[in-house]
Amino acid sequence: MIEVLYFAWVREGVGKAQERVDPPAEVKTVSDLIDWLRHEVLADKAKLRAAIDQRFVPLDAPITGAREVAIFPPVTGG
Amino acid sequence: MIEVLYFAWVREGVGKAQERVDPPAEVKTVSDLIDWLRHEVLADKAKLRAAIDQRFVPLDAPITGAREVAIFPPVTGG
Amino acid sequence: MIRVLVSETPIDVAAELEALEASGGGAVATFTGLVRADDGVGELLLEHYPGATEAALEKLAAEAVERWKLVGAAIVHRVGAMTPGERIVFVGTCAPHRSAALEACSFLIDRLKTDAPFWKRETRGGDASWVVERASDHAAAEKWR
Amino acid sequence: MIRVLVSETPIDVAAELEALEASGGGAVATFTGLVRADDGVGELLLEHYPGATEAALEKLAAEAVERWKLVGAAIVHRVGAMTPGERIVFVGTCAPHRSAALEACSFLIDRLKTDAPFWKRETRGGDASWVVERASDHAAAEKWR
Repeated sequence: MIEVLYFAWVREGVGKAQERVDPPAEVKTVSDLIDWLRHEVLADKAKLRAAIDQRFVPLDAPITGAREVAIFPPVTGG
Repeated sequence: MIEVLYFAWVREGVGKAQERVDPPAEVKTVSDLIDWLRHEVLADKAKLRAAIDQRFVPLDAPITGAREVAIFPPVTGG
Repeated sequence: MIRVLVSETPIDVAAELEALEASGGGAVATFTGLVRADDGVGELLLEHYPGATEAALEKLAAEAVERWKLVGAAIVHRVGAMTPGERIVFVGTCAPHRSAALEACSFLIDRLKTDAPFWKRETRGGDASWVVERASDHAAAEKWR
Repeated sequence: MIRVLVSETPIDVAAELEALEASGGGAVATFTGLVRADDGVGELLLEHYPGATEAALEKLAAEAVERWKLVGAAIVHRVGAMTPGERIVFVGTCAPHRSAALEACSFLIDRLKTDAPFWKRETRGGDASWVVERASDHAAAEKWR
Protein backbone atom coordinates (compact mmCIF):
# COMPACT_ATOMS: atom_id res chain seq x y z
CA MET A 1 0.00 0.00 0.00
CA ILE A 2 1.22 3.50 -0.88
CA GLU A 3 -0.02 6.77 0.59
CA VAL A 4 -0.22 9.27 -2.29
CA LEU A 5 -0.23 12.99 -1.33
CA TYR A 6 -1.22 15.92 -3.54
CA PHE A 7 -0.44 19.61 -3.12
CA ALA A 8 -1.51 22.99 -4.54
CA TRP A 9 -3.40 22.83 -7.88
CA VAL A 10 -2.69 19.11 -8.16
CA ARG A 11 -4.57 18.61 -4.89
CA GLU A 12 -7.42 20.84 -6.12
CA GLY A 13 -7.59 18.97 -9.45
CA VAL A 14 -7.54 15.49 -7.90
CA GLY A 15 -10.15 16.68 -5.39
CA LYS A 16 -8.40 15.25 -2.37
CA ALA A 17 -5.22 15.76 -0.39
CA GLN A 18 -4.30 12.10 -0.17
CA GLU A 19 -5.34 8.59 -1.04
CA ARG A 20 -4.20 5.06 -0.18
CA VAL A 21 -3.53 2.91 -3.23
CA ASP A 22 -2.25 -0.57 -4.01
CA PRO A 23 -0.81 -0.51 -7.53
CA PRO A 24 0.00 -3.75 -9.40
CA ALA A 25 3.61 -4.93 -9.81
CA GLU A 26 4.03 -3.46 -13.32
CA VAL A 27 3.72 0.05 -11.80
CA LYS A 28 7.43 0.55 -11.16
CA THR A 29 8.16 4.31 -11.21
CA VAL A 30 6.50 7.55 -10.10
CA SER A 31 5.66 8.13 -13.75
CA ASP A 32 3.98 4.70 -13.99
CA LEU A 33 2.03 5.51 -10.82
CA ILE A 34 0.84 8.82 -12.27
CA ASP A 35 -0.45 7.01 -15.40
CA TRP A 36 -2.08 4.28 -13.36
CA LEU A 37 -3.88 6.81 -11.08
CA ARG A 38 -5.73 8.17 -14.17
CA HIS A 39 -6.42 11.62 -12.69
CA GLU A 40 -7.03 14.14 -15.47
CA VAL A 41 -5.03 16.89 -13.68
CA LEU A 42 -1.93 14.67 -13.86
CA ALA A 43 -1.98 14.47 -17.69
CA ASP A 44 0.88 16.92 -18.35
CA LYS A 45 3.83 15.38 -16.50
CA ALA A 46 6.15 18.24 -17.47
CA LYS A 47 4.29 20.31 -14.92
CA LEU A 48 4.66 17.76 -12.12
CA ARG A 49 7.29 17.16 -9.47
CA ALA A 50 7.46 14.32 -6.94
CA ALA A 51 8.85 13.12 -3.64
CA ILE A 52 9.21 9.59 -2.30
CA ASP A 53 9.11 9.30 1.47
CA GLN A 54 9.59 13.08 1.68
CA ARG A 55 12.66 13.22 -0.57
CA PHE A 56 12.51 15.02 -3.94
CA VAL A 57 12.96 12.57 -6.84
CA PRO A 58 12.73 12.66 -10.64
CA LEU A 59 9.56 11.14 -12.12
CA ASP A 60 11.45 8.06 -13.37
CA ALA A 61 12.46 7.12 -9.81
CA PRO A 62 11.42 3.59 -8.79
CA ILE A 63 8.69 3.38 -6.15
CA THR A 64 9.79 0.00 -4.85
CA GLY A 65 9.31 -0.02 -1.08
CA ALA A 66 7.87 3.49 -1.01
CA ARG A 67 5.39 4.21 1.76
CA GLU A 68 4.58 7.77 0.72
CA VAL A 69 4.63 9.34 -2.73
CA ALA A 70 3.84 13.04 -3.12
CA ILE A 71 2.88 14.61 -6.46
CA PHE A 72 2.84 18.40 -6.81
CA PRO A 73 3.63 21.41 -9.02
CA PRO A 74 7.07 23.09 -9.03
CA VAL A 75 7.60 24.84 -5.72
CA THR A 76 7.08 28.59 -5.37
CA GLY A 77 7.87 29.51 -1.77
CA GLY A 78 9.95 32.17 -0.09
CA MET B 1 42.35 81.45 9.32
CA ILE B 2 41.90 77.69 9.12
CA GLU B 3 40.21 75.51 11.68
CA VAL B 4 42.27 72.31 11.97
CA LEU B 5 40.53 69.25 13.44
CA TYR B 6 42.19 66.09 14.76
CA PHE B 7 40.64 62.67 15.38
CA ALA B 8 41.49 59.38 17.10
CA TRP B 9 45.21 58.88 17.94
CA VAL B 10 46.09 62.01 16.00
CA ARG B 11 43.90 64.02 18.37
CA GLU B 12 45.44 62.24 21.36
CA GLY B 13 48.97 62.89 20.07
CA VAL B 14 48.37 66.56 19.27
CA GLY B 15 46.71 66.91 22.65
CA LYS B 16 43.70 68.82 21.39
CA ALA B 17 40.68 68.22 19.13
CA GLN B 18 41.06 71.41 17.14
CA GLU B 19 43.07 74.58 16.73
CA ARG B 20 42.73 77.78 14.74
CA VAL B 21 45.81 78.58 12.64
CA ASP B 22 46.91 81.20 10.11
CA PRO B 23 49.60 79.61 7.94
CA PRO B 24 51.79 81.79 5.66
CA ALA B 25 51.23 81.86 1.90
CA GLU B 26 53.91 79.24 1.13
CA VAL B 27 51.81 76.61 2.94
CA LYS B 28 49.84 75.49 -0.11
CA THR B 29 48.75 71.88 0.47
CA VAL B 30 47.52 69.69 3.31
CA SER B 31 50.99 68.15 3.36
CA ASP B 32 52.59 71.60 3.69
CA LEU B 33 50.18 72.38 6.51
CA ILE B 34 51.11 69.17 8.34
CA ASP B 35 54.84 70.09 8.10
CA TRP B 36 54.17 73.65 9.21
CA LEU B 37 52.10 72.53 12.24
CA ARG B 38 55.21 70.69 13.61
CA HIS B 39 53.27 68.21 15.76
CA GLU B 40 55.40 65.14 16.45
CA VAL B 41 52.45 62.75 16.00
CA LEU B 42 52.08 63.97 12.39
CA ALA B 43 55.61 62.89 11.40
CA ASP B 44 54.67 59.75 9.44
CA LYS B 45 52.37 61.07 6.73
CA ALA B 46 51.77 57.58 5.29
CA LYS B 47 49.57 56.97 8.33
CA LEU B 48 47.52 60.14 7.86
CA ARG B 49 44.36 60.94 5.93
CA ALA B 50 42.69 64.32 5.49
CA ALA B 51 39.52 66.17 4.65
CA ILE B 52 39.01 69.75 3.50
CA ASP B 53 35.69 71.31 4.45
CA GLN B 54 34.42 67.81 5.31
CA ARG B 55 35.40 66.18 2.00
CA PHE B 56 38.09 63.47 1.88
CA VAL B 57 41.15 64.62 -0.08
CA PRO B 58 44.67 63.34 -0.80
CA LEU B 59 47.44 65.00 1.21
CA ASP B 60 48.67 66.94 -1.84
CA ALA B 61 45.32 68.73 -2.18
CA PRO B 62 45.61 72.54 -2.13
CA ILE B 63 44.19 74.25 0.94
CA THR B 64 43.42 77.50 -0.85
CA GLY B 65 40.18 78.91 0.55
CA ALA B 66 39.76 76.07 3.04
CA ARG B 67 37.89 76.94 6.23
CA GLU B 68 38.28 73.53 7.87
CA VAL B 69 41.03 70.94 7.46
CA ALA B 70 40.76 67.61 9.30
CA ILE B 71 43.75 65.32 9.87
CA PHE B 72 43.17 61.76 11.06
CA PRO B 73 44.19 58.09 10.78
CA PRO B 74 42.65 55.73 8.19
CA VAL B 75 39.01 55.10 9.12
CA THR B 76 37.97 51.91 10.93
CA GLY B 77 34.20 52.08 11.42
CA GLY B 78 31.33 49.70 10.82
CA MET C 1 22.44 27.51 16.54
CA ILE C 2 20.13 26.25 13.82
CA ARG C 3 16.53 27.34 13.99
CA VAL C 4 13.83 26.23 11.57
CA LEU C 5 10.20 27.15 12.03
CA VAL C 6 7.19 26.72 9.73
CA SER C 7 4.12 28.25 11.27
CA GLU C 8 0.82 30.04 10.68
CA THR C 9 1.82 32.62 13.30
CA PRO C 10 3.16 36.03 12.18
CA ILE C 11 6.98 36.13 12.12
CA ASP C 12 8.54 37.98 15.06
CA VAL C 13 11.67 39.37 13.40
CA ALA C 14 12.87 41.21 16.51
CA ALA C 15 12.93 37.96 18.49
CA GLU C 16 14.62 36.10 15.62
CA LEU C 17 17.27 38.80 15.33
CA GLU C 18 17.99 38.72 19.03
CA ALA C 19 18.42 34.95 18.99
CA LEU C 20 20.87 35.26 16.07
CA GLU C 21 22.80 38.03 17.82
CA ALA C 22 23.08 35.83 20.90
CA SER C 23 24.59 32.96 18.87
CA GLY C 24 28.12 34.34 19.26
CA GLY C 25 29.32 36.05 16.05
CA GLY C 26 29.87 39.73 15.42
CA ALA C 27 28.07 39.83 12.05
CA VAL C 28 24.36 39.22 11.51
CA ALA C 29 22.65 39.30 8.09
CA THR C 30 18.94 38.90 7.46
CA PHE C 31 16.48 38.75 4.60
CA THR C 32 12.75 39.28 5.03
CA GLY C 33 10.20 38.67 2.27
CA LEU C 34 6.87 40.46 2.44
CA VAL C 35 3.58 39.89 0.63
CA ARG C 36 3.66 42.57 -2.07
CA ALA C 37 0.99 45.19 -1.73
CA ASP C 38 1.46 46.73 -5.17
CA ASP C 39 0.20 44.17 -7.69
CA GLY C 40 -3.45 43.79 -6.76
CA VAL C 41 -3.08 40.75 -4.50
CA GLY C 42 -5.67 40.80 -1.73
CA GLU C 43 -4.72 37.51 -0.08
CA LEU C 44 -1.82 35.11 -0.27
CA LEU C 45 -2.16 31.47 0.74
CA LEU C 46 0.97 29.44 1.45
CA GLU C 47 0.59 25.66 1.28
CA HIS C 48 3.41 23.32 2.24
CA TYR C 49 4.30 19.65 2.70
CA PRO C 50 4.45 19.16 6.47
CA GLY C 51 7.47 17.15 7.55
CA ALA C 52 9.21 17.38 4.18
CA THR C 53 9.33 21.17 4.47
CA GLU C 54 11.05 21.19 7.83
CA ALA C 55 13.49 18.51 6.67
CA ALA C 56 14.36 20.54 3.55
CA LEU C 57 14.91 23.71 5.57
CA GLU C 58 17.02 21.93 8.22
CA LYS C 59 19.19 20.49 5.46
CA LEU C 60 19.62 23.90 3.84
CA ALA C 61 20.51 25.57 7.14
CA ALA C 62 23.02 22.83 7.97
CA GLU C 63 24.62 23.21 4.53
CA ALA C 64 25.01 26.98 5.08
CA VAL C 65 26.47 26.50 8.57
CA GLU C 66 29.01 24.02 7.22
CA ARG C 67 29.96 25.99 4.10
CA TRP C 68 30.32 29.44 5.70
CA LYS C 69 31.27 28.33 9.25
CA LEU C 70 28.24 30.12 10.67
CA VAL C 71 27.56 30.24 14.39
CA GLY C 72 23.85 30.77 13.75
CA ALA C 73 21.30 30.19 10.99
CA ALA C 74 17.54 30.73 11.12
CA ILE C 75 14.83 30.03 8.57
CA VAL C 76 11.30 30.99 9.53
CA HIS C 77 8.53 30.53 6.97
CA ARG C 78 4.93 31.55 7.34
CA VAL C 79 2.21 29.26 5.97
CA GLY C 80 -1.55 29.65 5.66
CA ALA C 81 -3.40 32.84 4.72
CA MET C 82 -1.78 36.26 4.82
CA THR C 83 -2.38 39.77 3.49
CA PRO C 84 -0.18 42.37 1.73
CA GLY C 85 2.62 43.76 3.87
CA GLU C 86 2.83 40.66 6.07
CA ARG C 87 6.10 38.73 6.34
CA ILE C 88 6.23 35.46 4.38
CA VAL C 89 9.78 34.44 5.13
CA PHE C 90 12.73 35.42 7.30
CA VAL C 91 16.23 34.05 6.94
CA GLY C 92 19.12 35.11 9.12
CA THR C 93 22.74 34.20 9.62
CA CYS C 94 25.40 34.97 12.23
CA ALA C 95 29.14 34.59 11.64
CA PRO C 96 32.41 36.02 12.91
CA HIS C 97 32.82 38.04 9.67
CA ARG C 98 30.41 39.98 7.51
CA SER C 99 31.13 38.40 4.14
CA ALA C 100 30.25 34.94 5.47
CA ALA C 101 27.01 36.17 7.06
CA LEU C 102 25.94 38.10 3.95
CA GLU C 103 26.78 35.37 1.43
CA ALA C 104 25.14 32.64 3.49
CA CYS C 105 22.02 34.78 3.83
CA SER C 106 21.78 35.14 0.02
CA PHE C 107 22.40 31.42 -0.37
CA LEU C 108 19.61 30.50 2.06
CA ILE C 109 16.93 32.62 0.42
CA ASP C 110 17.98 31.67 -3.13
CA ARG C 111 17.97 27.95 -2.41
CA LEU C 112 14.83 28.07 -0.28
CA LYS C 113 12.94 29.30 -3.37
CA THR C 114 13.67 26.08 -5.26
CA ASP C 115 14.43 23.45 -2.61
CA ALA C 116 11.55 23.63 -0.14
CA PRO C 117 8.01 22.41 -0.81
CA PHE C 118 5.96 25.60 -0.55
CA TRP C 119 3.27 26.74 -2.96
CA LYS C 120 1.77 30.22 -3.19
CA ARG C 121 -1.80 30.94 -4.20
CA GLU C 122 -2.72 34.56 -4.86
CA THR C 123 -6.23 35.96 -4.73
CA ARG C 124 -6.94 39.09 -6.78
CA GLY C 125 -10.47 40.50 -6.67
CA GLY C 126 -12.01 37.11 -5.93
CA ASP C 127 -9.92 35.14 -8.48
CA ALA C 128 -7.44 32.70 -7.00
CA SER C 129 -4.43 31.48 -8.98
CA TRP C 130 -1.37 29.40 -8.11
CA VAL C 131 1.93 31.18 -8.62
CA VAL C 132 4.02 29.71 -11.45
CA GLU C 133 7.69 28.87 -10.87
CA ARG C 134 10.20 31.41 -12.16
CA ALA C 135 13.24 30.58 -14.27
CA SER C 136 15.14 33.37 -12.50
CA ASP C 137 14.70 31.56 -9.19
CA HIS C 138 16.33 28.46 -10.64
CA ALA C 139 19.19 30.52 -12.06
CA ALA C 140 19.72 32.16 -8.64
CA ALA C 141 19.72 28.77 -6.88
CA GLU C 142 22.09 27.23 -9.46
CA LYS C 143 24.83 29.76 -8.86
CA TRP C 144 25.43 28.21 -5.41
CA ARG C 145 25.97 24.64 -6.73
CA MET D 1 13.12 56.48 2.08
CA ILE D 2 16.68 57.26 3.10
CA ARG D 3 17.48 57.22 6.79
CA VAL D 4 20.86 58.07 8.28
CA LEU D 5 21.44 58.25 11.99
CA VAL D 6 24.65 58.60 14.01
CA SER D 7 23.93 58.46 17.71
CA GLU D 8 25.15 57.45 21.15
CA THR D 9 21.82 55.71 21.74
CA PRO D 10 21.56 51.90 21.37
CA ILE D 11 20.30 50.87 17.92
CA ASP D 12 16.64 49.78 17.85
CA VAL D 13 16.77 47.20 15.04
CA ALA D 14 13.09 46.28 15.35
CA ALA D 15 12.05 49.88 14.71
CA GLU D 16 14.54 50.22 11.84
CA LEU D 17 13.25 47.02 10.24
CA GLU D 18 9.65 48.15 10.48
CA ALA D 19 10.47 51.48 8.84
CA LEU D 20 12.22 49.64 5.98
CA GLU D 21 9.31 47.21 5.58
CA ALA D 22 6.94 50.18 5.36
CA SER D 23 8.96 51.75 2.53
CA GLY D 24 7.09 49.78 -0.11
CA GLY D 25 9.17 46.87 -1.46
CA GLY D 26 8.70 43.15 -0.91
CA ALA D 27 12.35 42.38 -0.07
CA VAL D 28 14.23 43.66 2.97
CA ALA D 29 17.89 42.86 3.69
CA THR D 30 19.82 43.91 6.78
CA PHE D 31 23.28 43.70 8.25
CA THR D 32 24.04 44.26 11.93
CA GLY D 33 27.56 44.50 13.35
CA LEU D 34 28.11 43.74 17.03
CA VAL D 35 30.99 44.46 19.37
CA ARG D 36 32.82 41.12 19.50
CA ALA D 37 32.75 39.48 22.87
CA ASP D 38 35.35 36.86 22.09
CA ASP D 39 38.70 38.62 21.77
CA GLY D 40 39.17 40.14 25.19
CA VAL D 41 37.72 43.56 24.43
CA GLY D 42 36.07 45.07 27.49
CA GLU D 43 35.04 48.38 25.96
CA LEU D 44 34.83 49.82 22.48
CA LEU D 45 34.88 53.55 21.85
CA LEU D 46 33.66 54.89 18.51
CA GLU D 47 34.86 58.36 17.57
CA HIS D 48 33.59 60.15 14.47
CA TYR D 49 33.72 63.44 12.55
CA PRO D 50 30.37 65.10 13.20
CA GLY D 51 28.84 66.57 10.07
CA ALA D 52 31.25 64.81 7.71
CA THR D 53 30.05 61.41 8.92
CA GLU D 54 26.40 62.11 8.22
CA ALA D 55 27.27 63.58 4.81
CA ALA D 56 29.33 60.49 3.90
CA LEU D 57 26.54 58.12 4.95
CA GLU D 58 23.87 60.13 3.10
CA LYS D 59 25.98 60.00 -0.04
CA LEU D 60 26.50 56.25 0.30
CA ALA D 61 22.78 55.61 0.86
CA ALA D 62 21.85 57.79 -2.12
CA GLU D 63 24.33 55.91 -4.31
CA ALA D 64 22.81 52.56 -3.28
CA VAL D 65 19.25 53.79 -3.89
CA GLU D 66 20.21 55.00 -7.36
CA ARG D 67 22.25 51.95 -8.35
CA TRP D 68 19.84 49.24 -7.15
CA LYS D 69 16.58 51.19 -7.47
CA LEU D 70 15.86 50.75 -3.79
CA VAL D 71 12.69 52.04 -2.19
CA GLY D 72 14.40 52.23 1.19
CA ALA D 73 17.91 52.45 2.64
CA ALA D 74 18.92 52.92 6.26
CA ILE D 75 22.34 53.36 7.87
CA VAL D 76 22.43 53.66 11.64
CA HIS D 77 25.80 53.90 13.37
CA ARG D 78 26.45 53.95 17.07
CA VAL D 79 29.17 56.26 18.45
CA GLY D 80 30.64 56.69 21.93
CA ALA D 81 31.33 53.93 24.42
CA MET D 82 29.88 50.44 24.10
CA THR D 83 30.44 46.95 25.46
CA PRO D 84 30.69 43.46 23.89
CA GLY D 85 27.45 42.23 22.35
CA GLU D 86 26.12 45.73 21.67
CA ARG D 87 25.22 46.80 18.13
CA ILE D 88 27.75 49.11 16.44
CA VAL D 89 26.12 49.43 13.04
CA PHE D 90 22.91 48.53 11.24
CA VAL D 91 22.37 48.81 7.51
CA GLY D 92 19.15 47.89 5.79
CA THR D 93 17.70 48.00 2.31
CA CYS D 94 14.25 47.52 0.80
CA ALA D 95 13.61 46.79 -2.88
CA PRO D 96 11.01 45.10 -5.07
CA HIS D 97 13.33 42.10 -5.58
CA ARG D 98 15.63 40.19 -3.29
CA SER D 99 18.84 40.34 -5.31
CA ALA D 100 18.76 44.17 -5.32
CA ALA D 101 18.10 44.34 -1.58
CA LEU D 102 20.84 41.81 -0.75
CA GLU D 103 23.51 43.26 -3.04
CA ALA D 104 22.83 46.83 -1.93
CA CYS D 105 23.08 45.74 1.71
CA SER D 106 26.53 44.22 1.09
CA PHE D 107 27.57 47.34 -0.81
CA LEU D 108 26.52 49.64 2.04
CA ILE D 109 28.42 47.81 4.77
CA ASP D 110 31.52 47.24 2.60
CA ARG D 111 31.76 50.89 1.56
CA LEU D 112 30.87 52.24 4.99
CA LYS D 113 34.00 50.56 6.35
CA THR D 114 36.27 52.69 4.13
CA ASP D 115 34.23 55.77 3.24
CA ALA D 116 32.90 57.10 6.55
CA PRO D 117 35.00 58.86 9.21
CA PHE D 118 34.70 56.52 12.19
CA TRP D 119 37.55 55.33 14.39
CA LYS D 120 37.42 52.45 16.86
CA ARG D 121 39.39 52.32 20.09
CA GLU D 122 39.41 49.02 21.95
CA THR D 123 40.14 48.61 25.64
CA ARG D 124 41.51 45.26 26.82
CA GLY D 125 42.24 44.86 30.51
CA GLY D 126 42.92 48.56 30.98
CA ASP D 127 45.02 49.00 27.79
CA ALA D 128 43.41 51.13 25.08
CA SER D 129 44.48 50.86 21.44
CA TRP D 130 43.15 52.33 18.22
CA VAL D 131 42.07 49.75 15.67
CA VAL D 132 44.27 49.62 12.55
CA GLU D 133 42.70 49.70 9.08
CA ARG D 134 42.40 46.36 7.34
CA ALA D 135 43.51 45.68 3.77
CA SER D 136 40.59 43.26 3.39
CA ASP D 137 38.15 46.12 4.02
CA HIS D 138 39.67 48.07 1.16
CA ALA D 139 39.49 45.04 -1.12
CA ALA D 140 35.81 44.56 -0.21
CA ALA D 141 35.02 48.22 -0.88
CA GLU D 142 36.93 48.21 -4.18
CA LYS D 143 34.84 45.44 -5.70
CA TRP D 144 31.87 47.85 -5.88
CA ARG D 145 33.76 50.55 -7.88
